[in-house]
Amino acid sequence: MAIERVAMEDAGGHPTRPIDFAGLVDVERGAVSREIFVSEEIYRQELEQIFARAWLFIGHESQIPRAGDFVASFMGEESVILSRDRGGRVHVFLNSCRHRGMKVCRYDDGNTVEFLCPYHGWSYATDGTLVGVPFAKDAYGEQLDKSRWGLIEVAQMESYKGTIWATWDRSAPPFLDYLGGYKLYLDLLLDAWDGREGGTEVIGGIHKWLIPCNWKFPAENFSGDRYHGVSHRSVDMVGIGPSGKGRRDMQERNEARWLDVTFPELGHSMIAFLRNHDSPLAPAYQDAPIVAEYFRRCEEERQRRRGEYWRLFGGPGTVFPNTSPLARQPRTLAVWHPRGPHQTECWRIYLVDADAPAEVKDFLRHYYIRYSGPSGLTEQDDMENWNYAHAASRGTIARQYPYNYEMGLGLGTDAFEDHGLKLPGLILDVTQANASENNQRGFYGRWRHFMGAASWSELKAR
Amino acid sequence: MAIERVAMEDAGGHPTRPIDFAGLVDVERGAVSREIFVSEEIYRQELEQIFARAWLFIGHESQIPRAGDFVASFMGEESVILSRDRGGRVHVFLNSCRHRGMKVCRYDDGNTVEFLCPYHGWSYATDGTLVGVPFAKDAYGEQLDKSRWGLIEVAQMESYKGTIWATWDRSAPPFLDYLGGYKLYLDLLLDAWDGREGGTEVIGGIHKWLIPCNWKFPAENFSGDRYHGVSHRSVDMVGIGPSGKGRRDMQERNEARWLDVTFPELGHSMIAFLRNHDSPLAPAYQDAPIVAEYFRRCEEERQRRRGEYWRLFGGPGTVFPNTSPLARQPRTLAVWHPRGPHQTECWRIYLVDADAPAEVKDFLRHYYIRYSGPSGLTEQDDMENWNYAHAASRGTIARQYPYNYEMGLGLGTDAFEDHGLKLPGLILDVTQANASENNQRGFYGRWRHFMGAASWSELKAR
Amino acid sequence: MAIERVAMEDAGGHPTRPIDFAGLVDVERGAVSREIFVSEEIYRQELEQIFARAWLFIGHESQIPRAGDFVASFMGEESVILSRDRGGRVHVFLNSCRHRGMKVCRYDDGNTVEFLCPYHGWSYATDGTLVGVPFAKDAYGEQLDKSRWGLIEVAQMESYKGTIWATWDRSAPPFLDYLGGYKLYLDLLLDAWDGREGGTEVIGGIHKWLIPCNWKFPAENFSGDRYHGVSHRSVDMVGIGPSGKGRRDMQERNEARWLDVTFPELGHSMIAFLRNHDSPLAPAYQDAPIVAEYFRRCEEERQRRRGEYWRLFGGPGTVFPNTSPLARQPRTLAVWHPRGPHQTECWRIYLVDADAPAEVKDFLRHYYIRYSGPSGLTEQDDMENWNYAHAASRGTIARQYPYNYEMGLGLGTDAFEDHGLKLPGLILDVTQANASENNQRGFYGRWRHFMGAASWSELKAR
Amino acid sequence: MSVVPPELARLLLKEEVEDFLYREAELLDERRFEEWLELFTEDVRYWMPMRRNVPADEPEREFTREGRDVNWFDEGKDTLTRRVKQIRTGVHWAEQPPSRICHMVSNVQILAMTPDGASPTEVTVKSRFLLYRNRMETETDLLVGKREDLLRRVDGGWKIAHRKIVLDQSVLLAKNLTFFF
Amino acid sequence: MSVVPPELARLLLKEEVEDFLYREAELLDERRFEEWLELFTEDVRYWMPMRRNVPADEPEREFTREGRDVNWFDEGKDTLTRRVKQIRTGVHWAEQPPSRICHMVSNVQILAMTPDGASPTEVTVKSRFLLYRNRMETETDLLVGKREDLLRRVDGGWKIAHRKIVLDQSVLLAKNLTFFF
Amino acid sequence: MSVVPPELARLLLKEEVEDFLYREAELLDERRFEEWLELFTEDVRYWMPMRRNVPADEPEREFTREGRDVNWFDEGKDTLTRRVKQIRTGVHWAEQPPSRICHMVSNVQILAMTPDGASPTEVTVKSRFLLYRNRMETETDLLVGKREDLLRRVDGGWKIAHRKIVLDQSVLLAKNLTFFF
Ligand code: FES
Ligand code: FES
Ligand code: FES
Ligand SMILES: [Fe+3]
Ligand SMILES: [Fe+3]
Ligand SMILES: [Fe+3]
Repeated sequence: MAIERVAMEDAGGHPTRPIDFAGLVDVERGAVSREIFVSEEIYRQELEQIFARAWLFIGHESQIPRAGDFVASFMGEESVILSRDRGGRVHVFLNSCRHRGMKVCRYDDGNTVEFLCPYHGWSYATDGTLVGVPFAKDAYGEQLDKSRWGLIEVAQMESYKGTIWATWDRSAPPFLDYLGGYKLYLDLLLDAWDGREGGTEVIGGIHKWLIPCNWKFPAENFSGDRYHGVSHRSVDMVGIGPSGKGRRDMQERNEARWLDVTFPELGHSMIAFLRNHDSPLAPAYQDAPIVAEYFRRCEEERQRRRGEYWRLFGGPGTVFPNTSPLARQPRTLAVWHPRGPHQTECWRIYLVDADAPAEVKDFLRHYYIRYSGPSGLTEQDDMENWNYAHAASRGTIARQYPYNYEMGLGLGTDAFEDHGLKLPGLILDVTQANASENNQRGFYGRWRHFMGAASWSELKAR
Repeated sequence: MAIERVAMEDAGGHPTRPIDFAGLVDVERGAVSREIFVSEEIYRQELEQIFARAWLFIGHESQIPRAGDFVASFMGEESVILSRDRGGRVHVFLNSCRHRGMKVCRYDDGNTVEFLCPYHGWSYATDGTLVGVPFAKDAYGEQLDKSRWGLIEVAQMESYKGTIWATWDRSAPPFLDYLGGYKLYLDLLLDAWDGREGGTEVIGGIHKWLIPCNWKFPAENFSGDRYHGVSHRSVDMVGIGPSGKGRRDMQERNEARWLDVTFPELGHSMIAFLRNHDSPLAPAYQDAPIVAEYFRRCEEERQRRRGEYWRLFGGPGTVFPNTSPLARQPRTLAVWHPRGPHQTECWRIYLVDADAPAEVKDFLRHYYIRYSGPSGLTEQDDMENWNYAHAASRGTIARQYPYNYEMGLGLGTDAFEDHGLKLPGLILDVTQANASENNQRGFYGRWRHFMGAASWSELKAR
Repeated sequence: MAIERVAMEDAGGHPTRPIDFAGLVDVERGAVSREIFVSEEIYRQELEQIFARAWLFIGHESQIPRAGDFVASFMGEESVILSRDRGGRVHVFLNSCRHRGMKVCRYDDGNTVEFLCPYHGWSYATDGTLVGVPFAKDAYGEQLDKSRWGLIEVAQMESYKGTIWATWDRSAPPFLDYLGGYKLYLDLLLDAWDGREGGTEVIGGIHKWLIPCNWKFPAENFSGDRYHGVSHRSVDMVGIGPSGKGRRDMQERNEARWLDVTFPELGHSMIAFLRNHDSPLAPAYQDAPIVAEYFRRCEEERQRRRGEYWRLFGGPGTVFPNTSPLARQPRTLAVWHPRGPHQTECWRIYLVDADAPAEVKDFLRHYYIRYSGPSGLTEQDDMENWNYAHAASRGTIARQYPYNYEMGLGLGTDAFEDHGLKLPGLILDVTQANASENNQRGFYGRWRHFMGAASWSELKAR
Repeated sequence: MSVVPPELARLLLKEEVEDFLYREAELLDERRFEEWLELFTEDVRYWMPMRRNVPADEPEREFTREGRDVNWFDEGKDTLTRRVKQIRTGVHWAEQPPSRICHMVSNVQILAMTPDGASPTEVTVKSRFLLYRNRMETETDLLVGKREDLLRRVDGGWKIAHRKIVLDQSVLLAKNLTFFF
Repeated sequence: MSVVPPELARLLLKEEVEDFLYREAELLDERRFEEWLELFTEDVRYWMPMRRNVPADEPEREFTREGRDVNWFDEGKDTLTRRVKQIRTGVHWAEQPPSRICHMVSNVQILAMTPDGASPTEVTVKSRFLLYRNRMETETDLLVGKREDLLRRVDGGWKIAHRKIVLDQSVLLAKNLTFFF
Repeated sequence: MSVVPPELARLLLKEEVEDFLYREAELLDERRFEEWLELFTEDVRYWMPMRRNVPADEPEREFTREGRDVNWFDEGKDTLTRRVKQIRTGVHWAEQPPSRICHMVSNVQILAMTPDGASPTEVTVKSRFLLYRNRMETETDLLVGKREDLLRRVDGGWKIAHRKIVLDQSVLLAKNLTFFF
């Protein structure tokens, strides 16, 4: 539905002097200005340069199994509808009537035959078509071309292993190109634990909550912050792991190489672990025999299915800009919806192997609840730190001092190999170093591309 | 009190690139950008271009019958005092002390001999004159010219059939010119039901409440939205009309022509009904004999007094920019005070024939309470729709898609005549069509004039 | 720690057309535009032009007697730490980690060996040095130069008679030059009542509260508003003074010359009283013998110590921009921290002679509580007036009308002498006039310098 | 049957009245509106005045008048019933999806009893309320004030014969009043 | 006269104390300040400390001290009386027009009785309060916290001999305190 | 010993339950968390569901399910205990400095007793809460809703065997839940 845009910056009203993003984000020297977190004007431009152009996570197929099912989601600040039409095709629409903009879908989820606008009664089919217009013939005659006034649909939408992604930009590359080599790592979240493709599902109940910080604090933290152990010291002392100790059973970390993986030209990153090729897997979940047995079997399966790749384990990561897979247990997917420069609405979805035994699902559900989200013992302290890191960066003086991203500056290889196993991405082995900021630099480098680029043709060029 | 203005846009600070209002408001094609509802910068300019220049409704003479009576009101965002001085003359003042700006009138209404500023004690007579200045001689000597420091009074003020209007712009045309041909329709609200001139009064208690939407949503809705029946379907089902059915007794609509009346060059509009010249009036208020009898007599009276014009009945309308008469029962006058781009303070005044019997006034009072305002069964749903129509229009993508105002595009006549009865305005008969958006286009067309015009000489030229 | 600044106005984003401050602040004619109180843009520039360059009050030595003691304070909007390092040296730091900006000191006061950042664990010694960096060697190797990443320290800090002041601008003059001739008046607050240098201490408990007005309302009011007696009429009627009558014992005012003292080239002002050279001091605090006796002795002492200067008594004043000494009883020091153009966080510190008897301290403490702050009978009404003076000045029309500062315009001498006693500053004797606005004009004149000046070299030139 | 001492009788009445108000709150928050309607007499007056800012010494002008002025509510059982019916239509958009509402009731006082003594047939009850509304994503309203109820003994139970609701606001800080106090 | 069993006596005392606090709230909200003053003994201490942000293991430093530090309130009956008088002057601008105030009292607990038993002459009572203030057009404050009162039996009724008010704020989120807790 | 008449017994039970909930609130606000834990049975279920915006006629889909879905809380005593331990570590940054918290409890209703009559061993209690949190300088949260508790008589006192917390929000309007309901 191409209607020429008449937006403010064309129509005046916003300052037009270009912002010097290279000056604000100097990843080459490991310096990032605080301005990009707290400036109203930069935030406004992020909505247009990033959230109106990038591929964004919308939801999961398992949320809308039947024709007519819908779920409300967000793209940036805007409400969108994830809908499965009567023919079974999936769509993503802006949740706003074309007549006077009323929000046409007012429920979090459900099943419907149409979206009826409560203001004047225009109704839209589940495929977005404008089907009902009161007094259409008498009041509009020939004037109204219904075909031009359906719900605003995204320019591109793709379903990947159950997850649904969309973009408002028709010139954006296909989703898999957008994902690039990161696919291998995202699969660590989306594939079944035993290595079969896909096979994960969402367990009901999405955590949704508001936090007082810029959306990039959680995005960069999840992209690969191995360094904030101090934040979670209290949990390590108390012990909430599956075996009642520490934060988690560390089997994937012991006797493994710690890899910080990032794709600077894409902006995606993940923390990964590569098991030694010759070390067996330590037992885990020892307190819960059924769970322990399940994972043991899964690992065996995976080894057979994946061959050498079984050695690769995931952790937290971020798909640029604001979707964060957490590829180990508790296995979740987080979305950081921007709500102004100073606030973020967090969404948290919980994934399990669809065909795991009930006991396993229940065990992991409890683990998730005590670990993650606003009631999670671990992440409560993240919210606190992001809150006051943001707040303390807003001032006139504070803004003059860039953040420090020098850890592991200049290190890493894009030709990583281990006993013949090649892994994609700019990879830095931090087994000795414990941590680096390669992933964060990858994130902000791409952020700089997006903010400066006039179009996707420029963005693809990188 | 002409003190040369030293405001921000002269002093720098605000962006000065002109906004392309013609691009944002294309009433000729029935398209209006969402930007004009949600942009901070456009809102700021509205306060200067519209609310500082247009005639605005202030209050009603019946609120201040005696010398010394005052009522607090608003012009745009600013508190003003409607005052009747000791000589009986009516004034409208900015409610702000000239010394340090303190709000000098802190009550909603009352009777006083002066407005005493509680900060340093300057006091102003009810005609705005600065009469009291502590230590005037000792502290100020010759320096302070009291005559230059009275309360800031509006540039023009007029009282029309009990209603009081004012403007800050001395170059604005007289109120009756501002009203133009719309006078005939406004009179449907202000004249007694039996056709006598004036004779309406305000019944005590002004509804005041805040709603989360731009002020233009209610203004355009009242200007003539016959189309939002779906909004009020629940009321039609429940029945709150005078005779316990539907929303109202429809006598003025049956056997009548439905007319959408607008004055594009003025911005005023109203929904009207023109009875067939040969059809008697259906009985109404059958459940309440006294009321039924009262209206029956009023109609007879009106026929005798008004001749052919008795056939004309009013409905909701809007006097540009933000005053909405509702000329049928429940008979009210609404003002939509802007409170930032995203909020509006609604004021609702209830009018009755001053000399109607107590039973009739009481009957109508109850009808009003159950129909109108935040506790009114009907209008509760309007607030909901305006709220979320506004909210869903704020986003980066949403702003790219204009609202649709194509209904009845290009139709209507400015030489309306029915059996020899000529009616002023651009009139569209929607008896068959049920509805049009002529009135809304008239409203936004005038809005575009105001936002673009440098002065009233330009505005008069239209 | 000089890191070249990459702030928004260099990087675009903010309008750059210069604001005509001379047009907004015309102290020569006694007119000040309301814009400077309500404009977002002017406020933003105040933070940079004034609060990032002027000397600001931080705290009092008596709050941090021991090594390791710290107190949280503010400079403008930003949290700072007042710290006494292990060596006993006093420092003022921005309360923000250099790594990701986290607030490192999260308590109002206390004693510590280091400031540990709860996000990633960087820790800073009490002298600001970055001493702890987890995995420093492994993760950062040579990259991180710890010496460059300590806490951000103010450019200059000075301790004067127990009070601690600081500025972010290294080109600012020394504090005593900044104070200039005002030193004599500030000493009236900081010296013991018997005339000994210093000897005042803070009594525990700082009043902190938020008020809805621009920070300049309290700053100008305290600079010397003798004119707002009407504000406090209720207290005069009720009587809360030391002897149960009026607001205070007036001994310092009767038989004295009332002097409005201001330093236009510095921006500092104070209300002062000069006793007649030949009149003895009236007795005070008659209801409390011990207190009466204490003050009587103090006065005798002062006469001996100060000679002719004993005749000089202080009142409220303001050290530009936002620190207000109140040099008589109740003896306090107020700071008006800006919180956006429309809000101010007030801090109130209470001072007593360190070696006064307990009965005297307790008596004055009660007097302070019933007089000052949000629970003080007197100042409650100031908050109300500042609140609504500000609110009523925000509108489009209101902004067109400047405030009036004509009282005593053009009067005063900078060569004041009384029976051989010379006093510094531009002094106006208002014993007859009761009040003037010399001090306010001095304040806003200096405000205009700061807002317009590109650097301290310009500011010193005035 | 045991004779109840007068002190105990008073406590029982107090507890009965508190419980009545708590059950009413429960019916409202649980959206059991039809049962809620049954708590009112047929001739009930349900009144919520508006409030003006007037000088402290002119309190008589503060409230709009029952039965004479425009009020927020000035209802009989008929319109209360219609309001409930409207919510049940399913197309009362302002309550689709339903609001999440919490009625907190406190400071329950019995101001008068007629006849005074052990078993009154009418009691005048004053209480304070905090009404919290949250709907959709983040929409939130907080309405605080007092209620004065006249309760009448009707076949063994209590019914509300008159309710005065005093909201501690002048400009209503809510977009609409689609709920009950 | 009937002998009141001890269990009943306890309930009666509890109800008496609750009713006392509710009546006090009513006197304040109805602006009957002179009657409110009569609820206090002549030697009453009315104390509202300020609160600091300190580490969890240094709670002793959290509150400013009665009778030693600067507090929000540290009053005797004399200044309480003057505060009431000030409101009555009619020129106490911060209360012209008057604020609309609602005191919600909850969680009433009797912490101690002396002498313990049926008819104590002093009781220590803890309660929680929500104080809602709305004035002028939209000005709104919400103040929440606890009160600990020492009630003393004085010729048949209760009077407040000591009140400690714990507001759950550090920076006061209100422009002034022209009302009572 | 005196025989307690049934009406009095009911009042005593009611008062006992109210006092129990008030003491619990006191323990939480005073940060006496270990004593608070003792108020729960070993097999307690502590459940706080999330809420969806659904049509009025699909209420069954509104709440996430205990024991099956992801909830805000779905705990046993073990994790409650770990939460308390975490606060006591002194390095639980989200509670350093501690939040200032006030639990206001109101509308206490006894919905069921088993066995019914004078001395039940289990009672189902519904109440409403307002939880006010203020921390650091100006950070403030207001959480309002209902609780439904199953209280069990354990050696003379009551313990909480099951708690359901219904927060009247969908999107949580707080950055975290480092406190208890
Ligand atoms: S806004 Fe949807 S039909 Fe009018
Ligand atoms: S502000 Fe009105 S007299 Fe000063
Ligand atoms: S933010 Fe302080 S250590 Fe990272
Ligand atoms: Fe973390
Ligand atoms: Fe409508
Ligand atoms: Fe003052």
